[in-house]
Amino acid sequence: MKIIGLIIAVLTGILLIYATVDFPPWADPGSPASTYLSPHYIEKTMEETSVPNIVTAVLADYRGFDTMFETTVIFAAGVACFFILRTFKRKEPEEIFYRHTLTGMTIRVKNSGKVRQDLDEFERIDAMWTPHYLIVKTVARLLVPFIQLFGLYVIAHGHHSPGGGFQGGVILGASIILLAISHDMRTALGRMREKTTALLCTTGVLIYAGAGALCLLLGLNFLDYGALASILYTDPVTARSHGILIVEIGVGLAVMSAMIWIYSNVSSGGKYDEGL
Amino acid sequence: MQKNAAPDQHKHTLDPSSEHTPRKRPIYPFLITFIIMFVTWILLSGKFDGFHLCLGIISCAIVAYFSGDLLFDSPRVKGLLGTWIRFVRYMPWLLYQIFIANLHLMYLTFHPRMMELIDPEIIKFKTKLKSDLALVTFANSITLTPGTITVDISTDGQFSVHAIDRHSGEGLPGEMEERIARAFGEE
Amino acid sequence: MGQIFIYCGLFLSFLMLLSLYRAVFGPTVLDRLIGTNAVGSKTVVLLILIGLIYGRVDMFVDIALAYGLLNFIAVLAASKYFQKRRGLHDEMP
Amino acid sequence: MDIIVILLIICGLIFFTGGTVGLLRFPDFYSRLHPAGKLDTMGSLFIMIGLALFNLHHFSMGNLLTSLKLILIVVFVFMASPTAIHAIVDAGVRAGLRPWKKGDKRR
Amino acid sequence: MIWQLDLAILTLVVIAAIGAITIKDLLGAAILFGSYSFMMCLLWSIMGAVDVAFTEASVGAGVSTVFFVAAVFRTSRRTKD
Repeated sequence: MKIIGLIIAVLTGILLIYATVDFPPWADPGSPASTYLSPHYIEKTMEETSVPNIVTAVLADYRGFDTMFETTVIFAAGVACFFILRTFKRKEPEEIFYRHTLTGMTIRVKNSGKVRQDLDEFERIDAMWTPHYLIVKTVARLLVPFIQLFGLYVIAHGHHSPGGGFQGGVILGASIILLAISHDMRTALGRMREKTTALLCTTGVLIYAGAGALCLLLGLNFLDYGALASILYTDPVTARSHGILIVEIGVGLAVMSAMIWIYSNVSSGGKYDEGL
Repeated sequence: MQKNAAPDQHKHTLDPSSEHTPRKRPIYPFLITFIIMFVTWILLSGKFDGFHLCLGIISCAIVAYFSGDLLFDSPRVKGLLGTWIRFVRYMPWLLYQIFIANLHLMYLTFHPRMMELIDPEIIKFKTKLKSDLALVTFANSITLTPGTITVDISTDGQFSVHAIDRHSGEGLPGEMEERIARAFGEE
Repeated sequence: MGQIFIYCGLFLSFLMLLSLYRAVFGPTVLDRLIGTNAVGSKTVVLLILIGLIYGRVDMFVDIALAYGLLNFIAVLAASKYFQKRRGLHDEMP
Repeated sequence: MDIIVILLIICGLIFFTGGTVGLLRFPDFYSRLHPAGKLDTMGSLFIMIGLALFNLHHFSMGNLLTSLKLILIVVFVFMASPTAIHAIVDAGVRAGLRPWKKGDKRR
Repeated sequence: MIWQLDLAILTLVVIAAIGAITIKDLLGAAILFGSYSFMMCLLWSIMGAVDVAFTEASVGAGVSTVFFVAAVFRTSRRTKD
């Protein structure tokens, strides 16, 4: 099996390297890709949707149906991970480890015993605990807000620069994953509960589909954002631009929470107890 | 600590959410985080029309709500500005040190008989710095100064540092610790 | 100036080839990790260089910023693996 | 102006070269980290400053912001890179890798 | 399209892919796959597909390597073949 993969990789690589020379020059108007359909998008996008970035307009407006099902695929991936991996059996763990923060002593509680939760001196630790992860913890703590802000920026500026819902959602999810890796699983889950994650994931898909259905109710085609003009009190062109933003927010929510969902299911083995 | 507690309490142990009860948070970290985030947003965005500024305010509020207690873990606000100014004044010195030490490491790297010059060893020393941020700044400064990598900080402030040769490791902790202590007001 | 940037990019990709040597042939997994980290830090610079060659830095700078922020997560995850599972020489056939 | 930019870029490239050569030449895992992590960080600092200066040729608000973003990348790299190095070293220590001593074989 | 850079990066992509296939250790393969995605991102951005490059950057650097490592962490580290 490995040999077959190797042969395929080498052959594809040689083919690609051979084909490099034949590429048309960058932004060549006479190249085959830009003779048939793209001139329409290139000329009309700005006046029809007032979105400078053509790729965003094509993804979220002209080919909006496609993107909706891509989001659904991501959602389905999250749900699949949940159904396959999550274990709901309330089987008590064999032993739980606590750490006395003042002395650094570790306590092992066997057979479903319990340390009182209201004491501040005891913190729960993973079974395979790594002592004093101070540097990584602090730097992650400082970086997480900036990563989140960057993710939100990417979502909000999908119209003007590369990016959009998918990329921003992934970056937002990565910030929570960073929190889970640098601290531990329970800290991240304390900020982002499992139920919240699942709800946000469905909400994202619902926002997308709901925007489409709203357009349908207002008398135009499915996902034709020009219909939103009467609700948003703008002209149809600006409404299309705003509709794209709404859809991007939905995609971002769905992707972010799907990423967190998949990560927490995979890395904790479905127990939501302790992770990577 | 009690062993074999009543069976109705068991489910709290498994439920991860029960361990993090939300507390009432002070307002200052939220505000400062919001301001820092908004400056960063303007730097990132570069669009000053009302629509994008509104989006920025909403985003910054979300981030500040979600992670206001991450950026500042202590509610103490006094002296924050002074710390920042002193920290910024510490940076040029650090950059100069990094540059000097980088040249030394370049010399080692391109030396033909490099294997005879290097002599890796692990140095241990104790520091007097207390706060987390100061410790982390010190550790990262040590790591950035070539020739030395912080391997571990133990809980009582003992550093172990991997130094690539005698020359790199002999200056520790030295002046860097003094300057960081001054920057973070821990003299 | 564009020519100079192209030569810089070629030189950087040559250096990436050398770092990739460490990533592919490194004796332990941690050597591979170092190699990947080195490749990542060169990628950030190369992205900006490509942006300058095309004359649209404002687009490429976002990608580079995403790399600078996220490159760190992969390294952290891979190194966290070793702190939980200690087998380093597991890969010896 | 161009000369300064080119000088800075060449400086950065020299640092990058040093980092890569060190990555290949040094004898063991711990000593390989020294050039790989830090000379690269320094090199990217120099190149980014050079490119930010070059970007300011046609001065405008947008170009200024782009240059500031480049500096922001450097700041994040300066925060993240030593932490990544520290994490890798920590992993090596926990995995039980012994440091290279003088006189050992290279690994 | 800068064909010199394109050719160089494409060679690197092929090398990284072959390396990721041939390694027996799955964790090493996951790490190499990370560097493969760096190269892919560079390739997309050289071709001018900025949005795809951004997707590759955020997914490849931030998430996919972490998922692979987490999967290896919960299963075994060695391949059968």
